Formats: sequence, C-alpha cells, structure tokens
Amino acid sequence: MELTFQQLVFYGFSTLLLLSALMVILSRNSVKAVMFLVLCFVATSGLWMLLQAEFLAVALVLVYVGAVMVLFLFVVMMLDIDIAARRHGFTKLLPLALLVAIAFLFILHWLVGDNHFGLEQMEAPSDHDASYSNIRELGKMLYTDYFYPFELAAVILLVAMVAAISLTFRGKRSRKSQDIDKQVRVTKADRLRVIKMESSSSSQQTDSKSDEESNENKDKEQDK
Amino acid sequence: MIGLSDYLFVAAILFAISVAGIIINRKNVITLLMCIELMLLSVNINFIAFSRYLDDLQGQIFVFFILTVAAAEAAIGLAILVALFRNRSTIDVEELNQLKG
Amino acid sequence: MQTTLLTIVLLPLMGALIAGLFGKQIGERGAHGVTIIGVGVACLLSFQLMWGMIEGDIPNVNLTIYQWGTMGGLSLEVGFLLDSLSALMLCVVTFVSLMVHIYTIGYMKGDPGYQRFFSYISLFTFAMLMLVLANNFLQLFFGWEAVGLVSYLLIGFWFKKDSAVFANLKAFLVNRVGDFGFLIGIAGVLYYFGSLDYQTVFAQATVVAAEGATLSLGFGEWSAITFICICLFIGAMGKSAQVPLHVWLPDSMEGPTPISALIHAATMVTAGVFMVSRMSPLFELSTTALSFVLIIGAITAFFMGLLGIVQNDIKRVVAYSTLSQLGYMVAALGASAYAASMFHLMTHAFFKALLFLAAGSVIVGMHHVQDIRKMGNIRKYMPITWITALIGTLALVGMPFFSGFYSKDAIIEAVGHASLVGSDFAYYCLLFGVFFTALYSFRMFFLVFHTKERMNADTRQHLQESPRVIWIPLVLLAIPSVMIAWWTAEPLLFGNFFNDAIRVQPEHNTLAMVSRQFVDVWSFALHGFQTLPFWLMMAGLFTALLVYVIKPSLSESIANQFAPLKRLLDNHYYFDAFNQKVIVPITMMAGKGLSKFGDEKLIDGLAVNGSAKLVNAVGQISRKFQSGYLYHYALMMLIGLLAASIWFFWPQLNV
Amino acid sequence: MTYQVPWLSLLIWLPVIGGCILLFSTGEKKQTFSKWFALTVAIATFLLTIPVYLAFDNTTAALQFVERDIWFDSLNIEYFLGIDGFSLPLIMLTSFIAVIVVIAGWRSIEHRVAMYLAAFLMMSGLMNGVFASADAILFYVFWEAMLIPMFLVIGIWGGPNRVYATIKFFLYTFLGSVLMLIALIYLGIEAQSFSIKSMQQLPLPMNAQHYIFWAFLLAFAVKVPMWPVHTWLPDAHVEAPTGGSVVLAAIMLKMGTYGFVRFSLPVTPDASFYWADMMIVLSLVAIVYIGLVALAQKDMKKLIAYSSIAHMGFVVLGFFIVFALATDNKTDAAIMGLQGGLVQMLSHGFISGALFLCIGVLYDRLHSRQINDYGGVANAMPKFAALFMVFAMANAGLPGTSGFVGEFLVILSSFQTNIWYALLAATTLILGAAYTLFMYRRVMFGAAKNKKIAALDDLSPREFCMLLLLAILVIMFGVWPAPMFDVMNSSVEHLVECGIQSKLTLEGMCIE
Repeated sequence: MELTFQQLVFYGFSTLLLLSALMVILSRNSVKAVMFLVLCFVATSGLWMLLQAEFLAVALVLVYVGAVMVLFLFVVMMLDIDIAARRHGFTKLLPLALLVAIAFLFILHWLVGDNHFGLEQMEAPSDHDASYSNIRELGKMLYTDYFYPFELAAVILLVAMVAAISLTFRGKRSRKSQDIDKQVRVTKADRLRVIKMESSSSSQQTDSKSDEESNENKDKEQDK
Repeated sequence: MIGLSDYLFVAAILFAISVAGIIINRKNVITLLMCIELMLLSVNINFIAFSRYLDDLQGQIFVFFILTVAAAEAAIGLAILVALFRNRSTIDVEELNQLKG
Repeated sequence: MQTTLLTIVLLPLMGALIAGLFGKQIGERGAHGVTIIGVGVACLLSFQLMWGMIEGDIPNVNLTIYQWGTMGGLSLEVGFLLDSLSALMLCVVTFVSLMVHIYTIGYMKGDPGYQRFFSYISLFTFAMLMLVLANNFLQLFFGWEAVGLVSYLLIGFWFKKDSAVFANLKAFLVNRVGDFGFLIGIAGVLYYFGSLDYQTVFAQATVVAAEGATLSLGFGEWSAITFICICLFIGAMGKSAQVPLHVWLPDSMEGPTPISALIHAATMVTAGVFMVSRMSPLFELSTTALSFVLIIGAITAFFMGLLGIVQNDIKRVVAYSTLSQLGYMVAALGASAYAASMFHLMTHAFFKALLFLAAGSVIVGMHHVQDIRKMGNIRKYMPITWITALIGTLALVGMPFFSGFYSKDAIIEAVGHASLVGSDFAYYCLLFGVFFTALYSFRMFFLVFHTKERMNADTRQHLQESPRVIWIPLVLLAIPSVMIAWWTAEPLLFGNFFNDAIRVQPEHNTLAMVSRQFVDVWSFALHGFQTLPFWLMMAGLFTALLVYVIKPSLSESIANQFAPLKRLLDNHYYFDAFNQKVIVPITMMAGKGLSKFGDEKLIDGLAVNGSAKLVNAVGQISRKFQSGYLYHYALMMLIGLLAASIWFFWPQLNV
Repeated sequence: MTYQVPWLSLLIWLPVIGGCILLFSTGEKKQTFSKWFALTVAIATFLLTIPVYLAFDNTTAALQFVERDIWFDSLNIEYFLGIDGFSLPLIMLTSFIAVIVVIAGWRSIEHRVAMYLAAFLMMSGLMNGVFASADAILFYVFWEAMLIPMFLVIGIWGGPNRVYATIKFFLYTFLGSVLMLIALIYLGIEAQSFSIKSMQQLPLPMNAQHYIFWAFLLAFAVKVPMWPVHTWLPDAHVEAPTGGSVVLAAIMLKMGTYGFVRFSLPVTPDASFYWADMMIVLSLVAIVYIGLVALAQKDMKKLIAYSSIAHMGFVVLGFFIVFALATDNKTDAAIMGLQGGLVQMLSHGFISGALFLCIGVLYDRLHSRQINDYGGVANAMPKFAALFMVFAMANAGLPGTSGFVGEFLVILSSFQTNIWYALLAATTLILGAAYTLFMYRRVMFGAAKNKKIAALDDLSPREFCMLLLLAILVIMFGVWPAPMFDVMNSSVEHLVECGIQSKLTLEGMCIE
C-alpha cells in the first residue's frame, strides 16, 4: 500500500494524538499528563492544518498550548498532590473503563464509519485556490453574521475572568456599601436619647454625662 | 484519500479514551478536567472535519466558540480547584460529597 | 273564593309570625290575642265555606295561587283544592285548633315560652291547612313535612328536658322514614302520570292501571300502582303512627298537653288518613295495597289498644288509645270505607281532643303529676272535667248515640263486609279491639276520677276545678263529641257528600253494603245495642269496673298470672328496644366504621397519606443513588448516553 | 357602537383591586378603616350584580354581557368574559357571600384583619372570574389563582393543625387541575381557539373524549368533592377560620360542579354518557356513605363538611342522570334533574354557608367545635337557636326551605332512570335529618351544660342581621324558587337539547 503525503501526515498525527491521549489518562504524574495533553493539542493542530482550518489550528496552539495548558501546569505545580493516592482503585476501574470505552467505540464506529461517511458517501472536497484565505473568510463571518455571538463570547470570557479572580482572591475586601434596610429601620431611640436635666446646681455632673452619651452615640453611628 | 470517516473515527477513539480516562482517574480533579478538554477536542475535530467536507465555514465558527467556552471553563474550573484546595487542602474527589442526598 | 281560602290559610301564619318574631313586644296578651283572632277568623270562614258547600252555593274549587317553578314542560304550582274532603278537614282543623288556642291560655299560663308556644300552634294550623288544601303532591309534601317540623318543635317545647328532646328527635326521624316512602311514592306518581297535579293524576289513574304498568325492583315485578300506593302509605304510616312506625307517638307525649290534643290526636296524625282518602282513586286500583293498608291498620288498632291497659301515665293511655283509633281509621281505608274513615277522623278529633284536654285539665289540677296511680276520686274536685271526660270516654268506646259509636260501628261493619286478603283477620282485630278500648278507657277513667284518693296531701289541698279558659273548650268540644254524628252521619257515611272527592270501585264499596241496613241515625244507634261490638264494649266496661274499682287486688293477680304477656306489653312489644338496641347501634356502627376505616384508614391513610409516604419512600431509596461524588454522576451520564444511543440506533445496528 | 359598561370586569376587578389596596393598610390603628373599606367594596360588588340581573335576558342561552379582547394573540387566547344562566346565579351568590364573610370576620379575627379581608375580597373577585370566563385559559387562570388566597386564609388564620390541612387541600386541588390544563390545551389546539364555546362545538372522537373526560373529572371531582377524593374537605374546614369555611362550602365547591356543566357535559358528551353510571354510583355513595360517616362525627365543622359532600352528591347525581333521561326522550325529566342540581348548588351555598357561620358564632364564644362541649345553648341564645333551627332544617331538606328544592327535583328525576337511584338518594331524608338534628339536639337543647354556656350572650345585631338575611333567602327560595329556575331555564334547555347530544355523528351536532 502506498501512502500519499496527506495520508502520511494524517496517520502520523492521528497516531501521535491517540498515543499521547492515552498517556494523558494513564500517566501517574500530573505534570507529565499535562505535557502529554500539550502534545495532543499540537497533534490536533496538525490535523486541522490538514483540514485547511489554518486559523483555528494556529489558535489552538497559541491559545491552548500557550495559555490554558500553562494555566494547568501552573495549578498542578502549585497544588501539592499526593501521587500515590491518585492511583488508588486504578485496576479495579480499568475493566469498567474499557467496557464503556469499547461500547462507545463500537457504536461510534458504526455511526461514523465508512458506511455513512466514507468517501463514497462524501467525496473529499477540492482544495481551495491560493488566493483563498481562511482567516479572512472566518473574520468576515464572525464580524457580520456572528457579531452578537462573538460579543457574547467576549463577555463570557470576561465573566470567566472575573469569576476566576473572585474565586481565588484572598485579600481583604474593603468595599463600602450602605445597608438601606438598617438605615430605614432606625428609630428615634437609636439615635437620640432625651435626658432629664437636673437643676443647675448639679449641672457640672450632667454635662459630663451627656458628653459621655454623645460619645456613645457616635460610636454606634460608626458601627453602623 | 482520507475520508471524512477517518477523521470522525479518530475523534471517536479520542472520545472513548477520554471517557475511559474519566472513569479510571476519578480521584484527581485535574486529570478529570484534562479529560474534559480532550472530549471537547474530539468534538472540535468532528466540527472541523465536517466543515471541511461540507465546505461550510459555520463549523469552524462553532469551534471558535467552543474554544472560547472551553477556555473559560478551564479557567473557572481551575479557580474552583484552587479555592477548593485552599479550603479543604485536598482535591480528592472522594471527599467532595457535599451533594450527597 | 281565592281570597277566602288565602285568608283562612294565611291568617294563622300571620299570627304565628307576629307572635314568634315580636313576642317580646306584644307580650302574652298580644300573643294569644293575635293568634286566636287569626285562627278564630279562619275557623269562622271555614264553617261558612262548609255551610256553603252543604247548601250547594259554593262549587268545588281548584285554583292556582302561584307558580312554584317550571322545568321544561312540567310546571309545579302551589294551589288550593276545595272540595268536601278538604272542607271537612278545614272545619275540623280550625275548630280544634281554636279550642286548643283558648285552652292554652290557661294551660301555659306563666310559662317562659308562652309566646313561642302560640306561635308554634298557629304555625301548625297554617301548615295543616296547607296540607289539606293542597291540590298537588308538592304542596301536600310541603304541608306534610311542615306539620312534622312543628310537631318536632312542640314535642321538644320544653327543651331543657332530656326526655323531650329525645322524643322529638325520635318523632322527626321516624316520620322521616315514612316520608322517605312518601317521596318515592310521589316520584313514582310523577313518573307514571307525568304530573303532580291531583286532577291530572286521578284522571289518568285508570288509564295507567289498565295499561298494567309494572316496575322491577330487582326482586319480582310490581304493579306500578301498587308500588306507588304502598310507598305513599308508608308515608301515612309514619305520620299516622301505624305499626311499625308508631314508636314516636307515645313518646311525643313529652310535649305540652294542648299540642298532644291538637297535633298528636286530632289533626296531624290523621293527615295520613286524609291523604289516603284523598288518594282513593289510586288506592282503589290496587287490592294489594288495600290489603296492606287493612292489615297494618288492624294490627295497629288491636295491639296498640292492648298496650293502653298497662300504661300508668294518663297521657300515654290516651296516646295508645289514639294509636288504636288511628288503626281503626286506617283499617277502614283498607276496606275502601274512606267515608267512614273520614267520619271517624272527625268524631275522633273532637272526642280525643276532648279527652286530651280533660287529661290536661287534670294534670294542671294535679300540678303536673301524670301518674294515674297517684290520682283518684278527682270527680269530687273537678266536676266539669269529670263530666266532659266521661262524655269523651263514652264517645271513644262507642256507646250508642255518641258520635264515636256511629263512626266506629260503621268501620267495623265495613271491614266485616270487605273481601280482601286479610279482611277476616282485620275484622276480628277490630272487633276485639272494642273490648280493649273499653277496658283501658274505663280503667283510666275510674282510676282518675273514682276510687280512693291516692294523691299526696299537698296536692289534694290545691286540687280544684280548672279556670274557665280551660273548661270552656272542654265543654265546647264535648258538644260535638256527643252530637255531631246525629246530623252528619247520614250524609257523610251513606250520603253523597264525599262523592266528588272520594272514588270507590263498586266491587269493593263496603259502605254501600253497610248502608243497606241503614234507615236513620236513631235506629242505627238502637240497632247498635244488639250487635257484638256493643256487648264487647260493655264487657270491657264491666271488666274495668271489676278489676280496678270493685276488686283492685285482682289486677295484681292477673298481671302475675300473665307475667310474660305483661312483660311484653310493658316493653311495648320491644319495638323501642329493637330500635334502640339494633337499628340505632347498627347505623352508628356503620357510620363510625366507615368514618374510621373507610375515610381515615383506607382513603386518608392508604390512598392520600399512603401516596405521600410512597413518594417519601421512593425518595429515600433514590437518595441512596445520590452519592454526592461527581464522578458517579458523570458515570451515570455516560452510561445514560450509551444506553440512549444504543436504544436509538439499535434497529439500524441489527441491519 | 355604543359605549358599554364592562359589568363583568367590574365584578371581577373591583374586589381584587379593593383587596390589593387593603393590603397596604396594615397597622392596628387602621383596623376599623379597613373593615369599613372592605365592607364597602363587598357591598358595591354585590350591588353591581343587581343591574346585571335585571338586564339579564333569560330567554336565551347565549352568552351575555360579553367582553372580548385579545390577550395572547399568538396562542389565540382571549380576555373573553360572558355569562349565561349557569354563571349568573353563581356570580350573585359569590358576591353575596363575600358581603356576609366580611361581616362575619368583623370581630372574630384578631390579627392582620386587613390582610384577612383583602384575601376574601380578592377571592370573591377571582371566583367571579371563574364563573364569568368564556375563555378556557382565562378560566384556568382564575381557577388556580383563587386557590392562593384560600391557601393563605387557612394557613394563616387557621386552627392548630392548619399546615397539614392546607397542604392537603392545596395538593389535592392542584393535582386535579394539572390534568385539566392539559385537556384545555389539547382542546384549544384542536379547536384553534380557547373560547369555551368553540370547545363545546368541537367534534371529538371517542377515545379523545375519554381522556379529556377523565382529565376534567379529576379536576372537578376533587373540587366538588366527590367520593373518594373528598377527604381534604373535612380537614380544610376544621382548620379554616369561619369565613374560610363559608367561602369553601358556599362557593368553592360549586366551582367543581360548575365545571361539570360548563366543560364535562358539553365538551365530552359521549364520554360523559359512557361514564354516567359510574358518576351516578359515586354520587350515590357520597350520599349514603357520607351520610353515615357524618353521623359519627364529633366535631361540628366536620359534620357539616361531610353533609356538604353528601349534598353535593345530589348535584352530581342530577347532572349525570340527564344522559339516561335524554336518551330515553324524557327531556322534561332531564331538565328537571339538571335544574335540581343547579338549584341544589345555590341553596347549598346559602345553607352550608349559614351553618358554618352558626358554628363560627359558637366558636367565637366558647372556642370549641366539639359537640360534646356544648349543650343547652338554646337557653341562653334563643334568637340564635331559632335561626340555627331554620338552617338545620334546611340542611335536612325540609320543604319550604331551599334545601328541599334541589333534592326533591333530583330524586324525582332519578326515579325516572332507575328506582334504586331514587331509593338510595332518598335516604338522605333520613340520614340528613338524623345527623343535622342529632347535632342540633346535643348542642342546643337540654339544660345549660355549664356556667359558661348559661352566661352566653345572644347574637349581636351584626350577627343577627347576617344570619337573618341568609334565613330569609333560604326560606324565600324554598317557597318560591321560580326566579332561580327562570334564570337558568334557557341555558338548561339548551344544554339538554344541544349540549349533551352525541358528537360522534354529525346529525347530533347542534350548529348555531
């Protein structure tokens, strides 16, 4: 059997992808797993190139490998994970995992196999000519038809960012806010106290008393 | 020539692997997250393959959005993980059973 | 005409409303004044109507007052039917009612419920008039139940007495059992005749009977007419206290004596008799129903009379005598001698009201002691009461020339001529009933008015003739008790007075057979001296004289000799015991059982709270699946996805 | 086009808005104000029914006072109001009972009076809405909305076991009505309109009718309530405050039977015919079984609650014997049965309402509902005894009271289908009298049981007026029920001649 270049690339990247995916799930060390995941993405990106989705292939490497995977790595290294404990129950679960995986594979194989999506059913498309730019076409669509979803995606990312920050943020929260309920519920008695003044002979005493009380009231105010 | 089914089958195997991964790595949340990433990846492969073979760019647009969401998901997932680890000093899934009825 | 009838009916109602609602404002005098004027005017107008009818000036009237309601093609109305039957009842009811009103002034003097009492009896008069004047079944039923209501209220008039409120509930419920039959009868009438109007129904009766309509109850086929008649008669059994629905009447004596006279002797209890007479066109068409009526009447007449002998409460003796006399009337109905029955109803109304009021007079004199064993020789203190009571007793036992004789003799003769199933049995019951009637009547009479004085000294000191308002009604009632039959026997019994109202099939017109021997009232009475009933009556009289006056010790020894019989009589044939020990507990048990088991256990416990518990249990089980581990949920999702895809693609997978 | 007063909208929204306004007048000082305000609104609403009654044309079965406007355009749902002979009496009853309830709550409610009265005002408006809706979805909305104030009334002002009772009440009634919604949606889609009229004229195959009939049955049977889904009623009654009981018995139960004439009979006539025997048997069971159960009750409210179930059994009986009669060509009897059922609904509204008020009067004084705690009340309260007697007798179906009319007609017409139906139904004469008078005797008669009872105050003028009003109505409709018949006659005839004819063949369909 003679392999064309395309087939060679395809099978090569596919094999790389699947093997590294296997390593992702089988490796004991999380750091290694992440590294294999990176390899997965790279292999996939190759496949996408083959499929002439250049922009996404590049984006996958840049965004995923460059940002998300680093984030993974970062977290894995930051957290102190007991590797031995991680493998607990591995052998016990393996048969189940195999069973489910094979069952899926069986169904999916039938579903997506040659009989439905083979070359007879769906011919390989012709290549685009050289002037065709994947990025331009994509950009056109994104900024016209899919403009709102695109903006929404941006908002989602923003939300994700805010959420991630607020989840992990540790510092003291020094926000200032009013408790309107509390303010409304305030009664005269909370703020003001009517004091019976004694006659002038003992005015000295009462003055000091009232001072104290006004201080107290100020404290209360501050508490609120 | 490489048929559409070939791409789809690769994606299917990738999906099956990640399913198996979820099952056997159930103690470690990070690996779980990674398996989910793999699943999304397999889906993305499907999209792009279809997009190519049907000559319709919408598939790629969709992948674009999936990537966005997946990135957001990964970010939040990891943030949760960090918060969790900070609070309980473990990410062992066995101990995360607050949902128990 | 409409105005007259409306006045007759509505005046007592007005009186009742005024006395009832504004009793406090108008005071005692106002209360009895307004009601007596109302009933008095009604009475006068009734007699005027009666006179007019006898003279022939006033034709029969059948008019509609207003429309009660229409549904589809059926229209139910309230209206009046004035014919000989209702005219006679009008007179009886208003006259007795008037007497009782007057009497009550004296009897109820000083009672805290004075105004209320007048209101009730006036209301009763209204209801009874509605009943007798009805021209359709709906109104009949209205009057029927309304008199029952007032009876209920009046029996329980002294509602502080437990026995009184027990008795009134019993009376109402037993009557309701009768009304149950009555209502079914009315429903049957509507079904088979398509109308509730008397005239339409009676006009169609023969047609329907000729068609031989039958209905099936699940056990055998019944002739429709028989079914209807028996159902209607069940109503009459309740109201007219026939065995076995008689149990309420003796207990009803818990009410004040005037109403015992008015309601439970003279008028309401005869409503059943009146109703059957009114329905004569129907009953005539069913010999089975007539037989049934005859036998029930005869049983009541004889066996209830027997009970009169062992009673010691003066009012209860009269009550049982009423039961027995009602039996006579009903038996006469069964023998198709409707006229005789109505005639006896009239005479009985007078003499029984008289007896009751006399008993009441004695009770007032004795300061509400009612036990005849504690009386004796009251004649000395209350001569007027004595003489009127004597007249009443003689009329009751059927002494020739007294009004009771004519009616009772006619009934016995008529039943003797009847040729229905059971008529021989009925005849002998009635015949020997005469003996016992005399026995218990004179027993009471002697024990109360003669023999030794057995009351305590305190009572004796205050014993004196009752005030005028009490004895005037006695006298006024005594007059018709003696004489009313002299003028009325011939037209009522053998004449054609009732021809417009009562229909009798010629083949069982027993009264016509009796009338063959009839020449005039005097010879009829003289002939009475030679008949068996007279001698039986005399035998009863002398037995009473012997046992209770001449040799009182004899009663003891007789009682001892017939101890089982005595016990049976003392327990009223165990009817009450049966009701109290069997019917009531079974009903209550059913109620409690259904409530406890059906409602609380089965429906609430099992179905309602049970389903709640089931949901809870399912939740308890399914919460076990909620381990709380995320990967379990994830696994489940995966397996679910797998299962779904297998299920979804399976048909294609096989291909 | 002339300007028309939106009478029905006024009848619905005046009390609802009045209730909303009342919600703001909290605070103990404003109690008197809120009471008078509520009374004014209630009376104004009732007065509004009078011109409606006078202008009502009772020679036609068509909807009158129609108000029609688009509500949800896309779904063909309309704000569609209109009344016919079935709804007008019930609307009048509702508005009248609202007045009575406000008066009844005058003294007996101690806390949050304004909210209590507001709940009742809203309830009465919403119930008017149920009876006036000519659009199925609008009907459903009102039907469910009125549960909320009732739920609150029992839950907040109820007795000690109120939580159990409210939840039972709510779940029971809600469970029933969910299926009704599905049925309504199905019908609305089939008929391409949610107007009830179009549903009634919609030809339906037999199996669809079966499903719809059962969906409706569940909703209505719970409300009526029919045996065996009746057990929420005694509990709800026992825990509810007096006003709640009155509304529950007098009006809410009528919504179920109203549903039967409005939906079950005309929309699914063939299924109704098919299941008529079962319905008759169930209602007979209600009459006999519940009558016996009522005998065993020791709690006055429970007793009256059970008697309500038995009496409502007559309504259902009257509605469903119609089929046997109509197929037998006994149209008159069929009309009589229906009329009987409808009159029974109204009269039961007055009587049961009045009886619950009577019990409320006693409860206000001695704070007990146990029959055994009473005895000899008549000594101290003669006026009360007299009025109570009127209602007790009406409950026992005495001729001359409105309680008699319906029972009488239903028994008469049921005799024409099957004698046994009539025989069993007529047992109510005995059982009804037995349990009512049994209670009356033990509560009212006898010597005063203790000092407290001997010292009871007789009715206050307020209580006296309210009971007297009801007593007059009870007697008036007993002696002269013709006005009730006249209002309903055309609608009933139309239902018998047109509504319940088979939908399976085209000949049976009445096209207007």
